[in-house]
Amino acid sequence: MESLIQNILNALQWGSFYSLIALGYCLVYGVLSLINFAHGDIFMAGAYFAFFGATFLLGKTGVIPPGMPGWAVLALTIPISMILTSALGVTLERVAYRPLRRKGAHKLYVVITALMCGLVLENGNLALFGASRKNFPTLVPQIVYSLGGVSVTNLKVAVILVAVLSFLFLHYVVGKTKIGMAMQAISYDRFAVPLMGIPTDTVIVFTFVLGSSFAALAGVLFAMSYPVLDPFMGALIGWKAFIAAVVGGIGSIRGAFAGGFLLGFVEIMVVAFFPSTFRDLIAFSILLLILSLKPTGLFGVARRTKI
Amino acid sequence: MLLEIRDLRVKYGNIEALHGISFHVEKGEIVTLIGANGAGKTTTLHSIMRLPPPEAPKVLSGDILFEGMSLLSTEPHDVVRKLHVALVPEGRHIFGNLTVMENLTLATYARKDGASAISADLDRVFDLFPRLAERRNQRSESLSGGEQQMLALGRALMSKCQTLLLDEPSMGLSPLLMYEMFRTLKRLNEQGLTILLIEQNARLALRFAHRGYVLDTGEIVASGSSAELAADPAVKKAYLGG
Amino acid sequence: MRRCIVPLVTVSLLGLILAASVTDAINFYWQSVLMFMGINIILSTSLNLVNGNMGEFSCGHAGFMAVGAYVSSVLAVALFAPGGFLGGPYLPGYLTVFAFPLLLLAGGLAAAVTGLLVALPSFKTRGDYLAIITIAASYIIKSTIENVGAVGGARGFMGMAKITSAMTEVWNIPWMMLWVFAAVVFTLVVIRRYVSSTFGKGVDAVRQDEIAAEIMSVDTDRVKLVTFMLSSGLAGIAGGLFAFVLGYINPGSFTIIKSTEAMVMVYLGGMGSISGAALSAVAFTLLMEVLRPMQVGKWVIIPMMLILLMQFRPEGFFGHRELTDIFPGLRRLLGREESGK
Amino acid sequence: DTLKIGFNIPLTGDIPDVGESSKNAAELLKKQVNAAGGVEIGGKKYTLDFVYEDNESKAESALSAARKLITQDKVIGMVGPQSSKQAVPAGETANELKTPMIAPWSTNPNTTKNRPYVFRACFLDTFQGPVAAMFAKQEFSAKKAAVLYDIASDYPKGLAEDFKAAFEKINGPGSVVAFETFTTKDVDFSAQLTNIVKSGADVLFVPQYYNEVPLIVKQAKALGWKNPILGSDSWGSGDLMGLCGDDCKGFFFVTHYAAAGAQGATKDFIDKYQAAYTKTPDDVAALTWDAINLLLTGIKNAGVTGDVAKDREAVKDALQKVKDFDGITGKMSFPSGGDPVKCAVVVKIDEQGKFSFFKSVCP
Amino acid sequence: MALLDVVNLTRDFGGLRAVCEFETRFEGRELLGLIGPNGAGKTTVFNVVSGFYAPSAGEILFQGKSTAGLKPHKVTALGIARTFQNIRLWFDLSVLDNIRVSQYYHLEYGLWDCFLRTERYKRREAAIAANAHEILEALNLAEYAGELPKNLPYGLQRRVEIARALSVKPKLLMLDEPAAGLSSADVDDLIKLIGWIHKEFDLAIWMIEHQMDVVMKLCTRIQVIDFGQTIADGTPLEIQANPDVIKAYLGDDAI
Ligand SMILES: Nc1ncnc2c1ncn2[C@@H]1O[C@H](COP(=O)(O)OP(=O)(O)OP(=O)(O)O)[C@@H](O)[C@H]1O
Ligand SMILES: Nc1ncnc2c1ncn2[C@@H]1O[C@H](COP(=O)(O)OP(=O)(O)OP(=O)(O)O)[C@@H](O)[C@H]1O
Ligand SMILES: [Mg+2]
Ligand SMILES: [Mg+2]
Repeated sequence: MESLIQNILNALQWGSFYSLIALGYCLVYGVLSLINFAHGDIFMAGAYFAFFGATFLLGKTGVIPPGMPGWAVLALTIPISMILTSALGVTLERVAYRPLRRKGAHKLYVVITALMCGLVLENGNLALFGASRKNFPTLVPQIVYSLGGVSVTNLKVAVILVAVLSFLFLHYVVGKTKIGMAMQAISYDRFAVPLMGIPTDTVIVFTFVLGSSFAALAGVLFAMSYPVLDPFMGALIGWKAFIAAVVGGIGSIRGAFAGGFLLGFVEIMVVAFFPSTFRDLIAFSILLLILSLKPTGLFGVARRTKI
Repeated sequence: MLLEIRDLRVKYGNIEALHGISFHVEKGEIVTLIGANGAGKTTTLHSIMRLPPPEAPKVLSGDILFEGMSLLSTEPHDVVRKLHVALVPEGRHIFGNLTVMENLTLATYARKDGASAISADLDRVFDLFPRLAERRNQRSESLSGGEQQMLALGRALMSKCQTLLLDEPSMGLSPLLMYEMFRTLKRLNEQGLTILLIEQNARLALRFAHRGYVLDTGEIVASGSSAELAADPAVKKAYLGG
Repeated sequence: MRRCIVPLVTVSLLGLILAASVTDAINFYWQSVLMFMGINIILSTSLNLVNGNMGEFSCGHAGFMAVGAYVSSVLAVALFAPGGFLGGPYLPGYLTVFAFPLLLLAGGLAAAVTGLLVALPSFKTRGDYLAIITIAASYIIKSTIENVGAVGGARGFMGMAKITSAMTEVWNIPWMMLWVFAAVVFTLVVIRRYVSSTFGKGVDAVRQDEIAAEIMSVDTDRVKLVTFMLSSGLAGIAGGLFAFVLGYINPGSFTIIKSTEAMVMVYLGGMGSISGAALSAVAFTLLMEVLRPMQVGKWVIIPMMLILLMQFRPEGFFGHRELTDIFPGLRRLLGREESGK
Repeated sequence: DTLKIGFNIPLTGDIPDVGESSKNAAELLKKQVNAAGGVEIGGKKYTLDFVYEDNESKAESALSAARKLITQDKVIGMVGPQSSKQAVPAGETANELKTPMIAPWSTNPNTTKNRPYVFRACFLDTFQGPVAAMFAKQEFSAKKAAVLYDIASDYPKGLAEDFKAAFEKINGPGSVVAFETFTTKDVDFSAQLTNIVKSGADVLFVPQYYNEVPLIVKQAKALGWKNPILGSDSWGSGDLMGLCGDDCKGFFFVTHYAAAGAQGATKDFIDKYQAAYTKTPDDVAALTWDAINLLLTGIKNAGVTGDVAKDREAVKDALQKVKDFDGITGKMSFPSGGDPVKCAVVVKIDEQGKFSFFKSVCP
Repeated sequence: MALLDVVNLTRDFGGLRAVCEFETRFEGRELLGLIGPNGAGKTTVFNVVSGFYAPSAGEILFQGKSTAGLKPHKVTALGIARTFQNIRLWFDLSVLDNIRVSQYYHLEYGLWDCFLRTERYKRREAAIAANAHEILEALNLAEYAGELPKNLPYGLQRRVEIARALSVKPKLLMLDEPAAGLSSADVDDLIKLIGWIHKEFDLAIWMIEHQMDVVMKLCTRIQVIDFGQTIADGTPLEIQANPDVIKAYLGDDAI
């Protein structure tokens, strides 16, 4: 029983990361119908930006004097990482995706470009900063609360909370604001969007800013929870988060959120009760089962074609 | 002069679609462009709206003037929000994943006037097309063809435009609605709306418009008042049908 | 006369390569590169059927490859390897020469059946949903292999080298080169015949407008099923060859990375173009080898080159065209009249 | 004239530090030898020419790299791959192409099994596993042990099984109360660790690489693990302390040599290495150093004729005859095939974060 | 036995009844019109008959056999072909290939024939190509056989779509607003074409159209629906004079 509760907490934390990353996938997909395969690596970049930001602020680079308290460093690191990561996301959009869109390239070519951008980010990082792993400094001391055999840390609680709040925020933005409506409109028919007086590119850039900054947020939290950073840290979790987003119903914010937690739960519970080698096997079989019962995912709506 | 096209040449990829056309629209006028399929009518409207490639053409030479100012470096959304031009595009291009109501709301994206003006316009659209009011919460992709056309028109009317470009607005509408629509447009024109109309039913278009131009494979081959064009035997033979 | 050109060229090319290999004019390393090139050609042209012609987005090609690789090598080792597991050998070594194509086909068949299982959900979903069905399927395949201890689980499976050396004992020629070459020819012929038939044109129709295809009498489910199975079966054959060329396989070799490589080759060449896919497989393999000394740099340069290429040719090298469309002279030479012209 | 030696090492991929260390050690040795004019063989000086091939820490790349080194670069012998995941398949190719290969760091028995051309410079898992089990028993008086390992990698899997067998032999069947697995590249071990904490084990054995250990240790502590954690030789490589920080202090691991407090040739190597790269050489560096020297010894003993195939054959024969080779990680002989007989060291991570010698265990 | 017998057809979308107890009957080779206000349910009737939607209630009998549960391609194979309100050609297949693919049901060879290029394969492919050429010839499209439909003007695309529908050798051809988007001159051609096809190909035609000259000139009988229900049924003259129809649909053309 205790270990069940413990594992539920574990799953909530792990699912939070899937959810946060899936939300970013979902935002970009929701607007451009583009599977932004670079998103996992944008998440990685977020973690690295946070790493550099934090070591800089902690005074390890010698530019500013050491001695800033950990919580202040964290409070500054998060926005720094979010801004830099957004800049990265927007750069990708400007340099790689937008020209292709302008040329009317097939959607899948943009997807492949995204995949390539991801590879460049991963390996560029490796080439630039070398192969050694980076250790994310401990900014806020970890406090372990033990409640009758169940251990919770302050970090775990924070991660879960952030994921839920991010979801609520994005849900509001996409569902209830005019710019959110514009985002949905772009996904359906980009041609007619400027006819409504909507600056398409601005909305798209806004989307990338939103998606990337939430990836950065996930990156910071991830780096704090799993403080060994490596250039490929975003690849696997990125793919899986994408799968989670699709199972939730790609393009739907609710779906991405639910899908992320679903995957987190299945993975943790499989490992807890079966040999861990069955994890992918069982997790993905369950997801496939869901998709074959509900082909558009949990919350997705099929694009119906009127003939 | 509200809108003037000067010697406009445009191309899609490597294919020139307009070979230097010139025409103009005065404020408060209804002008129609008629011509066979593929003559370049839609291309002209897309050029005026400054829509980006690949769907829209690239300007090779010539100029598009709006109240004397060149539009060539204007962004399409600025054509809508700053110059108050609206286009009802060929093929409707409604946002199928949004409901009817959301489609109409989105059209007010650039509007700065208050909620009451917007809701008055909404009432006007629903008056004209009661069917839309019935379907207001339906995802618009499942509307029937004609209903989608109504929505496309309604959207343009919601944007508080002063110049309206219409690309085959009657396509797929029932005769009753088509006449109703033209009557409404006429009324709006009397209230000051300028209209540039493309219509396959040339006879109808010439009945409705003040002036007209005949476009043939990217060139203007005839122009004049509607009555003149309707009486021109060459035009009659080629475009008005038997 | 014209009809003979293609077979003639093919046979003399094979002779040339074999001769060069036997005399060590191209050393073992470059022989392997050539063989991987052939394997990549099969991979990319087969994936091209689904991703190019059918316009689906399958990201799990490596999974089918894994099925083929494991089935054919496990069968081979069980049947022929001296001291192989399952208490073999059951058949004398010289039979390998004849049995090898059958082993490959068995792998291909197994992969095709797996493809069938993946294709079934594709009747309901399309596009990006299918993308994850295929990814998930490839994860499931990989995970399943990892859980089968008898074939080495995650640690991989070996022993295929014994089969290839058994072949050379019969006759000392670079057998694997021969098999790869034959498989490439087989693949290209099968795919070309498929897509140029009216049956295969149905695939294009499904891509462009599935609803119209269904209503215009195309049995879209069947088309999708057959195409999927054909594509995954060929990938299985490629997997079998991969296993024997390498002499060692492990589930980690068949990850998303491998699928990504296959996708890159398809889109580099141009969706739906067989010659594009084949040529880009050649180019890609060479590039990977030539840039090997750059180490990490390779994985920065290659994607960068691709990104740049996409900017200049957003439809891949060949677009939707074939080599014969670009050089009409070639078509005349091949004596192939394009239907409809 | 030159002697061409190939290196099949993971410069990119999962454990790049391992590749870097290997390359560092090799470069150091090359500079030293070439500065002295080269190695003298049969009265002639040969300069060293090292070819580094990246195996991306992938099995099939290790194979291709081996093929390339052997058939394209025509090296006389090959050093590496380092981890068993690559060394096991690459060994097959080297053996088949009749080229001597020395895997410095691969402890899995299969690497050299039935392969006359394949050697290694380290002890085996079948030795290391029992050493760890004994140590757990003696030092912590552990009756119940837990293991967490990567099932998808040869080295941890083999070692975990060897440890389990040895521990259960000492403490009776079922005394390994949790035998939890994960897969390469996992970062979250919370579910496994929850089981381990619940199992009530006295010690946790983690035969994992330096990049995974910090995550495991930290998560274990967050989930309430308070008992000792015992590691294997893979802890010693790379930047373990830089990644793990205070969390790893006080734990023990089995390894090939202890840098802190070394003497003689070992100290000499450590000093030079530190001077060149400003860091303490890890066991991979040390073992690579030994492996190269081993190979050079073999070449010296065999002599060089210029016919690569003949030389390779001769080097293999010479290597099999090597006795009491005095390496910086200990004395080595090859009485039975490619596996050396040598001692293991247990190291404690002290309060300064140094790997200090704790005790030595010999076969 | 009637060619097509639609009995009591109803189709709901959620709470919306798009088609309500619709009935029609083709005795032989008639040319019927189906008209009605926008959203009346005309296209939905076509969709149900062509098997794209399942009926919520009612039955469709084609040559006496029910089409219930048949997939669209099976329905088409029975001899019901259609065109679409918005053109749905395969725009990146040549015109000829468009026509070839739509004879899919008449392939009569298997996958192995295709791989092995058997005699049967060659014979069938030749027959299919010949048939395609014949149809293109008949519709004056021969010169465009190698073109991609996306490069053709709208009027020709409509014509290709009709050619494609004809290539399945239908007994009933359903045309959904064939004149939409055509210029006045093209409309005249279309009227002639449909009339000619009706005679020449010996088939029944069922047509939805909002342009009254087309319907009135061509149809022998016209059925008018509104809100999914039939409000009138008769000859063109009767319909034009029917006050209900004028009120709901025709209106008066004073601008
Ligand atoms: N996106 C495009 N890409 C390439 N060529 C195009 C494109 N759109 C139109 N064209 C070509 O430009 C020419 C003019 O087309 P346009 O659509 O302007 O004609 P139109 O007069 O509006 O015809 P219709 O009556 O059919 O609407 C045609 O030859 C057409 O093939
Ligand atoms: N898939 C669907 N889901 C929900 N409602 C639908 C769907 N398809 C059609 N409808 C509704 O059913 C009604 C009938 O649609 P239908 O397309 O049959 O009209 P129609 O008679 O063809 O009209 P038009 O002349 O405008 O093409 C419309 O009000 C439409 O909104
Ligand atoms: Mg037009
Ligand atoms: Mg309709």
